[in-house]
Amino acid sequence: METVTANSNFKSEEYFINMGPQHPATHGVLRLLLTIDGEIIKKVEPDLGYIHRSIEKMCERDSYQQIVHLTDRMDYLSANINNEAVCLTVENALQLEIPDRVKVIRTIIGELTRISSHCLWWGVMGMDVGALTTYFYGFRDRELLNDIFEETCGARLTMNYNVPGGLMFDIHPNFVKRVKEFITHFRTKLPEYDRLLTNNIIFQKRAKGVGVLSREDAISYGASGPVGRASGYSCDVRKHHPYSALDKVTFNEALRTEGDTYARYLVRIQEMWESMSIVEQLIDNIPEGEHRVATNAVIKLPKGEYYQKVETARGELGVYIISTGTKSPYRLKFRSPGFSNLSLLNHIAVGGKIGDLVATMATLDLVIPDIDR
Amino acid sequence: MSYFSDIYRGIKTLLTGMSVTGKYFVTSRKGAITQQYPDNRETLKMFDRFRGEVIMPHNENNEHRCTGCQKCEIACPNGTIEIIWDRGIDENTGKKKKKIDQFVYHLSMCTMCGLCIDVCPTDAIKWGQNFENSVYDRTALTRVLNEPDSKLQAGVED
Amino acid sequence: MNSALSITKNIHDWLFSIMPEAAANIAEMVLIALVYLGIFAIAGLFLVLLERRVAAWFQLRIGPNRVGLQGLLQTMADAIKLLSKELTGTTKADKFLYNLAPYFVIITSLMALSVFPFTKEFQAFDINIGLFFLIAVSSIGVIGILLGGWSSNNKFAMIGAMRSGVQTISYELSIGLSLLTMVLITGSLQLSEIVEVQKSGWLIVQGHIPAIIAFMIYMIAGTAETNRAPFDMVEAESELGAGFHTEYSGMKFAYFFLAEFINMFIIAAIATTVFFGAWLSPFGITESIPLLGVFWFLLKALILVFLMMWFRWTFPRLRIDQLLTLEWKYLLPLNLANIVIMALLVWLNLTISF
Amino acid sequence: MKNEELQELIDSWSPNLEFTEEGSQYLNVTVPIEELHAIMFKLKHNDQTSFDYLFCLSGVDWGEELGVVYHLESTNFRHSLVVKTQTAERENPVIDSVYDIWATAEFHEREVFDFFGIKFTNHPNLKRLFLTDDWDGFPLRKDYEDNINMIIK
Repeated sequence: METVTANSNFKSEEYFINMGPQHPATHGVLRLLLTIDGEIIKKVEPDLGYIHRSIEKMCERDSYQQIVHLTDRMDYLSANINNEAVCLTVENALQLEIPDRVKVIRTIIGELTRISSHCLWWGVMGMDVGALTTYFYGFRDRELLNDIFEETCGARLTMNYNVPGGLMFDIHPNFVKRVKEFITHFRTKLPEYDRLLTNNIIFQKRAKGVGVLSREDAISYGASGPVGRASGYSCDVRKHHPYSALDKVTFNEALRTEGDTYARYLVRIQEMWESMSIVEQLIDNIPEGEHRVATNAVIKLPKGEYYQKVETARGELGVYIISTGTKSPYRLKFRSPGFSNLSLLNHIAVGGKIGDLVATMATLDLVIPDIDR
Repeated sequence: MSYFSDIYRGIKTLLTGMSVTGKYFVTSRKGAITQQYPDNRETLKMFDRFRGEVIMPHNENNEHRCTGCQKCEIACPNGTIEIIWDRGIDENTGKKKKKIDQFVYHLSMCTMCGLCIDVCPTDAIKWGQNFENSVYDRTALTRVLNEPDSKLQAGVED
Repeated sequence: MNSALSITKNIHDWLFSIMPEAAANIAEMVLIALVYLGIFAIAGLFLVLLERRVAAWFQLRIGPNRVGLQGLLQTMADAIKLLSKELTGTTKADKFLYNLAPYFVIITSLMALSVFPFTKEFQAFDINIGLFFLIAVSSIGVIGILLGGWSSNNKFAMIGAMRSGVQTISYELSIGLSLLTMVLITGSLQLSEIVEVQKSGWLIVQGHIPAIIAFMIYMIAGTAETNRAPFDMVEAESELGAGFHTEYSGMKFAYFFLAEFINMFIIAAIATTVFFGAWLSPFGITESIPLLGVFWFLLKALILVFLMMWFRWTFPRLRIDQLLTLEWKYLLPLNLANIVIMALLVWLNLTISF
Repeated sequence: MKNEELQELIDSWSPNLEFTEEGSQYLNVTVPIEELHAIMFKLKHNDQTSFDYLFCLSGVDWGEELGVVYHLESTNFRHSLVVKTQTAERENPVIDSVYDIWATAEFHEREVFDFFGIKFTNHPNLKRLFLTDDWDGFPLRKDYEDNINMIIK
């Protein structure tokens, strides 16, 4: 009897812990308010806004050309795809006929951006589960891509290469050669990723069955990109609403049904293969032609509402423009993929351990400026 | 039995992983990706299109191509460019004409978006490849791009 | 005091000639302590450097190569920098325990260092329960970690410390049992005796299959014991920030940091002594030069240290429950079975010896 | 389902809906604020519409009144619909939360609350998401003024 009373005196209590805003696993300035019972997560509440720059408000005073460069600073890892999204919206609204050359180049650079983003993600994913070396291998390959971007666009990260009406300038003469070199190089390196991390027994134990998201929840939470596709929800904008030259290429949508961390991981790895195949299909036949169609110096969209979705490396980015016919949008809303993906973190992380939370967050692939905008 | 096959499989995957890093350990001298900046300053060359800073090229007669049309100032999203202009007398025609007094460029505010260079009708400004812009005082980043006593190159019209 | 170094026989005689016996004994002990402290500091610093260079090479980098020749003085510079840093701490910390913790950690690893037979003569303290002493002492270090994590009044540090407690208690078993497997062959816990037995073949050869299994288990448990990746639950950078030493700065942090590397060396040195014949040269090729024993000992230990670094820079981290699963469901049963096999081998005289 | 069929079907649910396709690539339906939750519930759970994916929820300041725009898509039929609603006034705008229909609305509604000050009834956790709790005003409203942080061209 005595032991029983002793046990009941030993009261266990949930406690509260601040993860972030300066925490290595939050990849920036995300702050998570965790309620923990020992090691078990009871509740995750994200606290946002540490780098909110109010891009949507700034867009309401900027011209359409200027808006493009702000989107670089949202999801900086897929900067070029963000640029493309705004340009496509404006071009559709103006009903501009975009040359095929521009479409193909945009698609190639977009897919390369996706590979580069996934390379970084892979490195960071490894680091989050404790394998520090992956970070450098991921960055080594990403660096080659950044060099290609730098040679053509002039910048490595915030490229601002797209303008409404086409591209700011034509591709560099070396572009095609270097992209081909990269693809050959990366085809030998990607299997190495599998040997180092994917097949590793510790990693598989860490990832399998962790942070499971069902298909219904994925749709309800608005999950998109690899997060949604790992739950068996076919949500690739490139398949369902093809834009630029994506209707000319064939590729498989990476789909898995498990919905756990490992599935999200595998989807991204497969996406790298698919992106490489898309680039290979297009790189040899970039059509000749203009790289830009002339637009008015002051672009005024006709009165109306325009919505354009594109698939960034993180998922579905939506650009919603309400125009009243002036040089700036009346209201511009970015539906960012990270924002919706973050909202399901509480749903899938509860019940796991702290280590699981970190692994789950790594596969959500959050980019905080994308969430904060 | 799956207990032992698990152990065997586990050890095998671990050794495969070690072989990957081990291979790089052995060949690390060749494959090192470290850039030893600033030791490699001499050999470090940026790409032609690299966006380091906005510069205004002058020719040997100390002439630039900027007519002071202010299109770049309007195109700039964040007020990086300020053009201080006044009216001068054109030597050939004798008419009053806009000319730049100072082309002020705040590098500290520049986001390298390239809209000013894209919009310039006379190619007066372009990208410089210099990236070593660290200074102790932020005001040193505000620059006047046109040289003192420089003037507009003849024949440049917007 | 039979444990005195006979290498320093001259110093020994000289000390006893100039002062009374009691004073000479104390002076000698202080002298030995200082020598070991020196070894400790230098070994710690260069192990840190080694780790950084090795990590760099695994990761396609160059590593520190600026301070001194090929960066040899880099860690010295770091240590001096850490010395000059402000010692910060939390106001609500338990000051006494908070300040005590780093010394706990560093003194235990220093104590363990004293029993290793670097050569036949170069051994400060050859007690008859040597192996037992090593295991006992090396597990005291976790008290320092627990104290540090608990007293610094930081929840991340607390989680780290608790994990460390769980981890050390579990893996202590495997370390002990795997070494016990080898003790079955030697029949002695005294380290000099263990080395003596290995003159007819290193124990990993003598005990062949069970010895190799015991060695693998020992390396896994040893890595866990030092709290290094893939078992770095205590620090778990991406989960807990810095774990138990979150609130430590300056030299106190450096103590924790150095102790980690010394512990790694100790684990490697135990393995060297028990499995790979300590200072014995392979096939006795340099038996005529006893001083080279130090070289062989360090070489073997450093190879094992390198192996542990290789683990660290390749593998992801385990989760805390998987860590326990590994120990209680895999290592421990295997270990117990292994002991039985080894006992049978010894009983049936199936060990290999030359 | 085609836009016309959708319009026909949804129109039969309530007499107070307005449809338009002008100036937009989607079918737009304007719903009175009182019927919003009921209509939304039907839009998701009706077998023929089955709008299970709310991909964008934006607040808009229409000048006189505040509005919310919901972009819906069906993952089965791949048809889309834009639902709009408007509050009666600026001072105390209240709209029913659709959090119980689409879980993603929880965060998006908090964002709208943060920037437009629209209160969503039945929302489980309606508090500022990006801004601090003591922030004065709602930044994305057109009449918001902040002379220190905002640069007006």
